[in-house]
Amino acid sequence: MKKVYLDNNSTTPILPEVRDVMLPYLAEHFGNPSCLHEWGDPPREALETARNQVADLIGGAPEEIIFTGSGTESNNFAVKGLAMANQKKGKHVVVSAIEHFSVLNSAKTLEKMGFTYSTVAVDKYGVVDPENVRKAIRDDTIMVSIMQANGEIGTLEPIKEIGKITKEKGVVFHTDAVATAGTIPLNVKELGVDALSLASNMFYGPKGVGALWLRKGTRITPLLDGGIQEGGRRAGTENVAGIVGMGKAAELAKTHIAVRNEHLTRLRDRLLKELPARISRVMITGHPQNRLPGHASFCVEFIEGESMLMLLNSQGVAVTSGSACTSRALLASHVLLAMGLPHEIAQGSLLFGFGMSNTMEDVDYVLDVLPPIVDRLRQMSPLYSKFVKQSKGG
Amino acid sequence: MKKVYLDNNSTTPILPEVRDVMLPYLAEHFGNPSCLHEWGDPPREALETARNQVADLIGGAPEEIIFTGSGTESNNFAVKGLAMANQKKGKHVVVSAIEHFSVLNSAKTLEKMGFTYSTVAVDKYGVVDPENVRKAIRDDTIMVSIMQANGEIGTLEPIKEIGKITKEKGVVFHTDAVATAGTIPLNVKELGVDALSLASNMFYGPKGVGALWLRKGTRITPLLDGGIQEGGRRAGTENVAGIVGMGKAAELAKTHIAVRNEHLTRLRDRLLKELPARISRVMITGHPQNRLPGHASFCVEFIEGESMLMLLNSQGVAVTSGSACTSRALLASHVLLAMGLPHEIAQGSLLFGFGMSNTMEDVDYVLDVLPPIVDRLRQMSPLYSKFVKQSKGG
Amino acid sequence: MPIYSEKVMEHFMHPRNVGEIENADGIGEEGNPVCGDMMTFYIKVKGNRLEDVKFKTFGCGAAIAVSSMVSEMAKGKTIAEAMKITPKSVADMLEGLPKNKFHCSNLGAQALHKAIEDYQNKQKAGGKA
Amino acid sequence: MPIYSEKVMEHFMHPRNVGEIENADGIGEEGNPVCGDMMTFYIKVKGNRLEDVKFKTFGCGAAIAVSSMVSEMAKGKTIAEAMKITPKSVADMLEGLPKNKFHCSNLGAQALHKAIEDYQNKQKAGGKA
Ligand SMILES: Cc1ncc(COP(=O)(O)O)c(C=O)c1O
Ligand SMILES: Cc1ncc(COP(=O)(O)O)c(C=O)c1O
Repeated sequence: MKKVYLDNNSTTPILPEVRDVMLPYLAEHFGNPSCLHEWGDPPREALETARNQVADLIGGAPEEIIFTGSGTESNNFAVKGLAMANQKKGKHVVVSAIEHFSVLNSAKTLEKMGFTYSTVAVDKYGVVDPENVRKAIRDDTIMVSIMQANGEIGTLEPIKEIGKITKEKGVVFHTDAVATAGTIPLNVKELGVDALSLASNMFYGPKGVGALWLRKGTRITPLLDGGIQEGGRRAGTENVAGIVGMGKAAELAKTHIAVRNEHLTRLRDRLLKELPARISRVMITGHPQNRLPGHASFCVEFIEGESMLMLLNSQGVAVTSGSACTSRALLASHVLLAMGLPHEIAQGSLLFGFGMSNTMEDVDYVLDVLPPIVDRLRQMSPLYSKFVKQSKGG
Repeated sequence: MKKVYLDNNSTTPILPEVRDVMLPYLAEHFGNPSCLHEWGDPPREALETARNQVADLIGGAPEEIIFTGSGTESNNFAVKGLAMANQKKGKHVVVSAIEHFSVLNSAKTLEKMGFTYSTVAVDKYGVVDPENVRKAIRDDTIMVSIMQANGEIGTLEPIKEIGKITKEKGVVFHTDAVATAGTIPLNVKELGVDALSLASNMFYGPKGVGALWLRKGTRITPLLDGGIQEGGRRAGTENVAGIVGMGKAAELAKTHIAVRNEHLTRLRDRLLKELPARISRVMITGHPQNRLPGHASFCVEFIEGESMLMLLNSQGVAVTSGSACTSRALLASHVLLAMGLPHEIAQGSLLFGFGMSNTMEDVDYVLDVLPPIVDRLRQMSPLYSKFVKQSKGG
Repeated sequence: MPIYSEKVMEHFMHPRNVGEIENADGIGEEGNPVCGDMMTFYIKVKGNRLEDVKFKTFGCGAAIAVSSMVSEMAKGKTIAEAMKITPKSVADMLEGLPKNKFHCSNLGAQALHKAIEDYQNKQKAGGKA
Repeated sequence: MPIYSEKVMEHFMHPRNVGEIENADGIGEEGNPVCGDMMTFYIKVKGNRLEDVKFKTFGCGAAIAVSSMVSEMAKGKTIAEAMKITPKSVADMLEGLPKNKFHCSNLGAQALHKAIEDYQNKQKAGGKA
């Protein structure tokens, strides 16, 4: 059967070039980078190479890169660590309603520790209005954390504009760039942020490695206390092989980002255009144009995401959904709800994440197999029969 | 030149069998274990296999294993997470004076958050007296964290006896088993602990993976907030390849632990016996018998550890030291000082960590090359000339 | 997709008794789209037996498999027997459901019972009981 | 071991002027074992020049390399010239020292200056100045 992986928003495959550079660090170069003898040299040098590669990807300086174990860790570290380090100035932080749970739940943890936070709403495309961020900033606000793009709806946020406001107001600005770093060109200086989270597995690197870029001079309280790794800001023996892989993936991303995006955008645009043409009552979620290059997302009315996902899987197609049934907590996507979608529409969520190995044929395949799947599920759906009866009745 | 790696306390090589099982998860099985489509199946199943393997190693249940990014993360998670989850009962914790910095500094962080902690002293061998733990437990004590063995001096602690006391007193007991899990046979039930930290790279697994075993029913506050990975207790996309490697390493450790230890103990005992016989004024640090199987540690008087380490390195031998000069913070080992050693003796610290690939020839090689190195440095040492002059004078 | 048992997958891929019954003797609806799953059961009663059972379901794989299984278990049974079908017995017949899905997708028995109650209420109203 | 420059390594592996000078004209000691490094410098003065310089050092690789470099830099210099040797100039000659080691292992210049002061004090005391 044809196999079409369209879940590059969840994780990307690891490029062979990336895997190859990792292997020596799982073999002869197994040493601990903190060690002074010669077994420590290759891993220590490899960490510095990777630090340079990741810094280069985002226009930062190598000493501003702190390697972590995931995008989630980077976000926890940033949100909690920046708040803790600045708590003498105030105890209020601002986040958007559509942040990843690693940011939202970190804000909730801060709340338990005596901080408060405000949530900035989004419009129907999931866009944060910078003026709403300005309004949310109070005298005791110390930090703003707004993501650069949401992985579920692909919408790009006006980070530069928000950065101007945070600068003017003198509050620290963190952006979760897990969905964007390595995917779209970005430069920390142009963005005007103070901290930025990345995850390796979003750009063809290994899972279990992330990084936090932290502007020189920005104070942060460590999340992981212990030894002096990462300049004392993130303790623990380093995941050397993983970091090496992230570095290589960053280098490749920087080199190929334009070519990649041209390809991804073509696939995405065709799906965004054709799917609503071939299936009735399908809506695009997120911003129709201003979105991640390989990202197409929809809500299909009257049916539920998991069952679509499972039937697509039975046809060899991997996608994901923001439906309640696909979340282990069984809650509908907070992102779709924040955009004002009613629950029954949000349940029909379907996400496509194109990657470098996808082709236009893959898009055609989806356009072939999905309509009958939707049909079949609608034939089973009590909501659809009600709709049909009402339409006939009306 | 002969190459002799004797720094298995810092990190062990990765076994080829371990690396081999990791590779598919850096290639075709790159999927995200949280995903419902078929790309999610192999990694999800692999995580469960690894969870069983790690649980088996320590006599726990698979659902009691939480994978983390390092021993340091496990310790931070345990110390902070258990304290946070129990703070309604009290705000006092007990640690030993020789804990790893990931425990000690976590206790300091708790202090900043309104907790207090007491430090239990050790004797000249680095042994914690369980009765001192009993004395340190107050009405408001909620947790005790005492390591099973210290990586610097190899001394094994009376965890079982301490476990009886914590049980009697009704306080949660965490042990840092980073130096012991996978190295000596251990069983969480026999130890009577509630939480136990492990690190993969200490038993021939990859770096950047650890685990926390948490007794069923023990409440803990997450360190990493976010998604529902690891039962909601440790968010973030999993380091699948690393976890798979840790699992395999755990399985191999369990199978081979007796054979390994017989080998390691022979090497260690010869070095412990011969080094003080061949070099004057050398003392063994840590307990002479009751110590980690592959662990030999000494203080060489009148000279400093880093320069010994560097000269050994020039002869192809990798060791480490607890001297101030080898720590990036330039502080003498808190462990050696806690055992009552004066600074100038602690500076002469030298640690040997034998591994499976070492042979008796390696011991002989060290016994050959180290005495002239010590001689050479003593000839340079003003402390040694003073000693010689005093001896002559006396 | 081994979060589901083979039995669940089989029923999901080939659900039995999908559809509506025109002029059904009883209709029962359970759940709502907010919680993610919604099921409507239709029954045709002859004598004291469920001569026909059909359903429509909006929901996840488990919800569809549960509906299918319930319809199969109920069809041909007496009303008293059908009232003994429980979420637990349905889950058992399906060789287990994921823990987190047990409550939310396992509404089939309730929907069936509602359809039977609907039938019984109609009987009462119609004076036939 | 690339935390040290090649120059540091070279001086560490082959330190110059190790030893004591019997009946030295000046002796200077700096540092102590608590901070990890301790150096003793011995000088022999002829006319206004450091005819001989020797040292003993307890300490890390950097401390030994620093001592060796200082001894080499000082030997043959006039006292005024030797007093101009600074930690910075020593580190520069060694092609850099690790940042965290700059202060603690870089005591060579001070120890040398102390030896010179010791010589000068003795001169004063002896009435020769
Ligand atoms: C006893 C002990 N605990 C914790 C750690 C920290 O482990 P890691 O560096 O893997 O985070 C170490 C590391 O050497 C250790 O020896
Ligand atoms: C925007 C965003 N932030 C953070 C994360 C968390 O990353 P990780 O799962 O690697 O910890 C994700 C994951 O999908 C994401 O999309």
